[in-house]
Amino acid sequence: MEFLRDFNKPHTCKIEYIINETPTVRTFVFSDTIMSKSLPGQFAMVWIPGINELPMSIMVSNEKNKAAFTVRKRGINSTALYNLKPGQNIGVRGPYGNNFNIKNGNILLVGGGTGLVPLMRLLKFVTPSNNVKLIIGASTQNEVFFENLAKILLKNNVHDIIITTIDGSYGRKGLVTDVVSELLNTTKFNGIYTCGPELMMFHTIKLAVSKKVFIQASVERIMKCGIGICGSCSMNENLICKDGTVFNGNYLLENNEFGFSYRDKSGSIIKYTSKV
Amino acid sequence: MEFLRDFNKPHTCKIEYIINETPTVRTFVFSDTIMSKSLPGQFAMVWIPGINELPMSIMVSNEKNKAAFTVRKRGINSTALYNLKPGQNIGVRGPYGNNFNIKNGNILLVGGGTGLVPLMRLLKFVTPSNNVKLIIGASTQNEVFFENLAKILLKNNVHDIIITTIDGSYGRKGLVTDVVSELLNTTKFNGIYTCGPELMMFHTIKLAVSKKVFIQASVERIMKCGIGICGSCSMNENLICKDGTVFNGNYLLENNEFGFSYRDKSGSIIKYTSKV
Amino acid sequence: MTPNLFTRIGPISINNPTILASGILGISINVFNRIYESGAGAVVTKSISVLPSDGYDGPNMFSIGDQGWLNAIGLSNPGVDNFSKILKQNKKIPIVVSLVGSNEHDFVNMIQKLRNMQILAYEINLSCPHVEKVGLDVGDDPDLVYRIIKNIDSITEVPIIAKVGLGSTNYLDTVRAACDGGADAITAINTLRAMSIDIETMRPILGNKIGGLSGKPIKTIAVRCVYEISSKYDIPIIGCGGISSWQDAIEFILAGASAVQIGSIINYKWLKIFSDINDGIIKYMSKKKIYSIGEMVGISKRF
Amino acid sequence: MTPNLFTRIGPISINNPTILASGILGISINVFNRIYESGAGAVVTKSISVLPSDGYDGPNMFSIGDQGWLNAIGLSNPGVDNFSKILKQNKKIPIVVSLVGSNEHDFVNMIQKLRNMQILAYEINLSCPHVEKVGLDVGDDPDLVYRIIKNIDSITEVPIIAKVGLGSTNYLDTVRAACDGGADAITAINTLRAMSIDIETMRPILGNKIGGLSGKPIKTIAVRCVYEISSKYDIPIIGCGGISSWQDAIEFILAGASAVQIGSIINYKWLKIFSDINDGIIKYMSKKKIYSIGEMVGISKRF
Ligand SMILES: Cc1cc2nc3c(=O)[nH]c(=O)nc-3n(C[C@H](O)[C@H](O)[C@H](O)COP(=O)(O)OP(=O)(O)OC[C@H]3O[C@@H](n4cnc5c(N)ncnc54)[C@H](O)[C@@H]3O)c2cc1C
Ligand SMILES: Cc1cc2nc3c(=O)[nH]c(=O)nc-3n(C[C@H](O)[C@H](O)[C@H](O)COP(=O)(O)OP(=O)(O)OC[C@H]3O[C@@H](n4cnc5c(N)ncnc54)[C@H](O)[C@@H]3O)c2cc1C
Ligand SMILES: Cc1cc2nc3c(=O)[nH]c(=O)nc-3n(C[C@H](O)[C@H](O)[C@H](O)COP(=O)(O)O)c2cc1C
Ligand SMILES: Cc1cc2nc3c(=O)[nH]c(=O)nc-3n(C[C@H](O)[C@H](O)[C@H](O)COP(=O)(O)O)c2cc1C
Ligand code: FES
Ligand code: FES
Repeated sequence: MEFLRDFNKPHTCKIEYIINETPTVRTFVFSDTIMSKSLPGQFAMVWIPGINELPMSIMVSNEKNKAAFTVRKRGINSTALYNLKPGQNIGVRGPYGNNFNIKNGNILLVGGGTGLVPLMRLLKFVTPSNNVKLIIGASTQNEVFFENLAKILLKNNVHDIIITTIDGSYGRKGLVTDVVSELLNTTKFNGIYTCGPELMMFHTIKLAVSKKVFIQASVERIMKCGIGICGSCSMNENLICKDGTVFNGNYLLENNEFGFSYRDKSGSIIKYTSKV
Repeated sequence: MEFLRDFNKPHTCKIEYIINETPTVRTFVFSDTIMSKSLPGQFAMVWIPGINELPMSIMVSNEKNKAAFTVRKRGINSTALYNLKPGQNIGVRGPYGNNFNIKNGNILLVGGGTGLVPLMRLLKFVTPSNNVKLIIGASTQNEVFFENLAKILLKNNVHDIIITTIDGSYGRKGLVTDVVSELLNTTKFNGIYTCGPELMMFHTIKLAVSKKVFIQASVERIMKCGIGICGSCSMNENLICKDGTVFNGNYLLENNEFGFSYRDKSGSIIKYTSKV
Repeated sequence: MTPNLFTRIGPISINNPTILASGILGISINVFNRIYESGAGAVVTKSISVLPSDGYDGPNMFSIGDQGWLNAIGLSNPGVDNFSKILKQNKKIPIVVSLVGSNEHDFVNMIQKLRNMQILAYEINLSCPHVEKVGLDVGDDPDLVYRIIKNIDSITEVPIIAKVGLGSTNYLDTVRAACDGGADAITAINTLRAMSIDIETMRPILGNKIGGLSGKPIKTIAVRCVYEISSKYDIPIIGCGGISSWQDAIEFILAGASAVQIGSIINYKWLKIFSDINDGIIKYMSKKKIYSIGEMVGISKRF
Repeated sequence: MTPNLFTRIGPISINNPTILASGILGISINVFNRIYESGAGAVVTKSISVLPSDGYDGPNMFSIGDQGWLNAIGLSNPGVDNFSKILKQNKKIPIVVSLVGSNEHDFVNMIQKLRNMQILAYEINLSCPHVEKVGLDVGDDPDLVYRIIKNIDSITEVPIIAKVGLGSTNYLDTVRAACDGGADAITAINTLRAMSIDIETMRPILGNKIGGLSGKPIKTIAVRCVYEISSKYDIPIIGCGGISSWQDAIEFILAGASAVQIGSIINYKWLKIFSDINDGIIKYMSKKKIYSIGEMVGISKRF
């Protein structure tokens, strides 16, 4: 009777097994037909019983009817999730949000950190005729993950996986945007898809839009309800959970909050401090 | 969107026209696809705005998608309904209850007063192969109604309509049960259907059961909810609104309330005073 | 060990935790018997008053959709004298007699007339939300509640259940007054005051205009009340309000209820609901390796 | 003559009777603008407090089915200082600012900071059912309500709306205290205290365990409150609670509301709900030959 389930109520699932991706990132696999069918860019609200509920992009699993979450430990909530053991319960509701619109031909994926999660699901949806370039950005070698998974998911595609690390310990030294900039000069892309730190996305979008290349980004904001009610995810006139999370790059560039400020849990506007 | 209607909430309908059946009985016709399709024996809860709600057998209309109620004025509630004018509103919910099981072959219908209403609907469901005898009982000539309607409804059937009046002013003088008793000696019936005053039904059933003839009666009790919740319609272990209103005669004879007592609006048991 | 549905509500023991709620089908001894045979652990009668009452004009009950109902029956009942005749016939059914009245004398009067009958418990209706001077009008006055329960307690050995609802005072004060007066258990909750207007005729639909909301819509409110009462007081609770499945029954038990009452859902699921709920509870207990209802009561408060 | 949606709520005039309820999407001026352009007659902000608040841990909101919702956001808001910066940008939107606090000083303090801004009215939240010392904890104390409204009234010309809900005293006393203090209108009702327990983990689901029930399940209770208030007091009312269609909006107006607030249904019907309701009301008015909202207000009380 899974089809009768209320998408908006936490549905309890057992964690079946856990993959250690890096010293701070783990993937938690569970069985759930509905989540397993979610589209790239969609997210779930994940209840960590006794702790909190967090929005999480829905990660692919290579097993049928299974899905996963890939979590970096940051604050107490994500750390509590990170520390769960196989057999423990989480609650999931969703999937929520819209999804990437995958173009034919040459596509470029630009991901940083757990922003790679929706891109891995996107790889599940590419067709053999897609020529795929994927840039994985990380701070240092042992924070790089999903490289092997991406190879497997792309085994039927002409593809290129480029790693960048800020300290140069693995792949190219530098930022993903350096690579984006170069590739835009050499390749004509039919679509670019990015998810990761907002300033990384902001910069990537500016590069793509200046070349008039179609680009979409999946945006993160604090999400308390995930269903277009509480307003915590507002960015100008948009509710990220309902209008997004995926937006076209040129739309985002017209927005005077994207890349400049976000709202904290109280809804107060906080300016990004780093320079773009 | 009529099919999405909540059967259990009063649905407002306008009275379209009114037929005067006798000086104390009127038929109120209204448009309602759902009610027009109800089965013989089924009833509706009829809201008379500002007054009360009463159970009423659903009367046939000769127009498509229409139904009717035939009301005798008795207490203030039925009198308020009786006094409604065309264009005024009533609320209807239902149809409720089970229905008569119409046998093939020779059938006999025995009705008294507004108890004829479900029998008129039954006539709409007889097949041309049914040979139908209908006994209409009334106290006096100008309380006889539905005779012409019955003729029209039975135009494709071999049939016989017998009227009895207690004062002999029209048809045969006497009680319907006198006729039933005679007919049972001369005709082999495949089914007998009765609705009317309880003691009339009780007597008719006893006659039929003694001859081992299949007989069904539609039973009336005070009904406050019509949906098997309030208990006001209980008769021994049965809830008339939910288990009935139609019961087999031999089942009713085993019941030590049917024919002997009923419950008033407070639920107190009242014995029938007339002799059976 | 196999799971067992037996449950104890203070001094009251029943074979399974599903109880027919008051006012539902509850005046005929033969109907009670049928419900008992369908699997109910016990049945509660319609609330009985000193004198017979015809109740309100209709509409008395209708659906508001989504398995929610409004009713204003108006506590129609045959009165204690007529009802005692009905009750005398009881041999074997665990019947809880619901009583409604305006003051201690009404209740004492009725209980004296019900002496020596086969009665599992009295349920004192402090919570009908739409009849004046009884029900919630009493429940909203904790001093009166205390006096009523105390007086009843002094004249009968039969266990006393106080049925509370949400009125115009803090219902937790009513619970305390009932506990202090000597109540053995609490039933929570009754229907909630509500109304519907027909936009075609522009009139309130219920004959009494205002009535009580029951069924699914009130479930989360009822669970909250059971949880609050069981968090605050040490008295057994019977959960009631919008229970429509075994999952709902478990939710009430985890919130702190030792048994549950089943009302409006009977319209949809008819009498099979009792065995359906009991079967579901047994399967859940097996899966969770829980062997008695008692073990489950109030577990959610641990978290 | 053609029907007109304009409505007057005491001193407050709006172009149509559909208002965004407090706490729904309500912190961004651009979102307010979008909702206004979608057809809302006015918008109410999230309840603002003296200091910023992060609110409760999640789960903060989820569905209980049948278009019912539980939420315990915990009144997260950026605080009056941050909010006044947001509000300063308002040029044209009819914004009602919802305020929440524990005593008269909190409210006076906030209102002083909001001087000279484009504000249609203040809505004083006396009814959030799950945060301590504010909301219902205030609403349940009619004397405090009187003092708060009186103090606000003495320092501002902006109309005051008191938002009431069902707590642990008689909410009609809270309404009276608000009227006596000088409130210009009443919003009724807020969410109702409720909870859900997950039977798999045996835990309450909301981070705060107890939260507020909103959406369809509370509609008949809210209609009842509007009807009761308008039967008892001569003060304009804004109806709120479970409105999901134009039929529902009409039902509230017939019960006595001069306008309605729209909350949880936005999840299902998104921002189109405002124009849907307005279109439906116009058609209904044409059919019934009613030309102004005012004519319809409270008609059901005639019967
Ligand atoms: C649509 C959506 C999808 C998401 N998908 C994932 C996912 O797949 N995997 C995942 O691990 N997280 C994901 N997140 C982020 C996640 O929801 C939490 O915000 C994050 O796990 C931190 O939560 P916390 O409560 O533990 O940290 P907090 O207590 O909120 O913060 C702790 C520290 O972490 C920093 N921090 C918080 N969030 C972020 C962030 N998004 N990026 C960088 N620093 C941050 C804070 O600034 C703070 O310094 C997603 C968020 C959204 C809105
Ligand atoms: C399933 C069902 C179907 C019904 N169908 C019809 C119908 O099609 N047409 C119709 O007119 N009525 C029908 N009735 C009866 C109807 O519901 C009312 O009971 C009746 O109209 C009297 O209502 P009242 O409130 O006006 O009278 P009350 O105030 O209840 O009684 C006034 C007087 O009428 C007498 N009386 C009440 N009910 C009956 C009765 N059923 N038979 C004889 N005397 C009675 C009372 O004893 C009293 O003397 C039906 C009842 C049921 C249960
Ligand atoms: C038609 C009807 C009649 C009721 N009569 C009574 C009553 O007489 N006494 C009482 O204590 N509760 C009465 N109730 C309340 C129920 O016992 C129960 O508390 C309420 O309906 C909530 O349960 P539910 O949601 O399962 O129906 C009545 C409820 C309904 C629907
Ligand atoms: C997520 C959420 C947050 C809310 N926050 C507030 C609030 O801050 N202040 C307030 O007065 N009411 C708040 N409410 C109550 C709503 O304004 C409204 O009174 C209630 O939800 C009933 O309306 P509805 O059934 O249409 O949702 C909130 C409701 C929800 C669902
Ligand atoms: S997270 Fe609540 S509106 Fe988007
Ligand atoms: S009329 Fe209510 S149970 Fe039959």
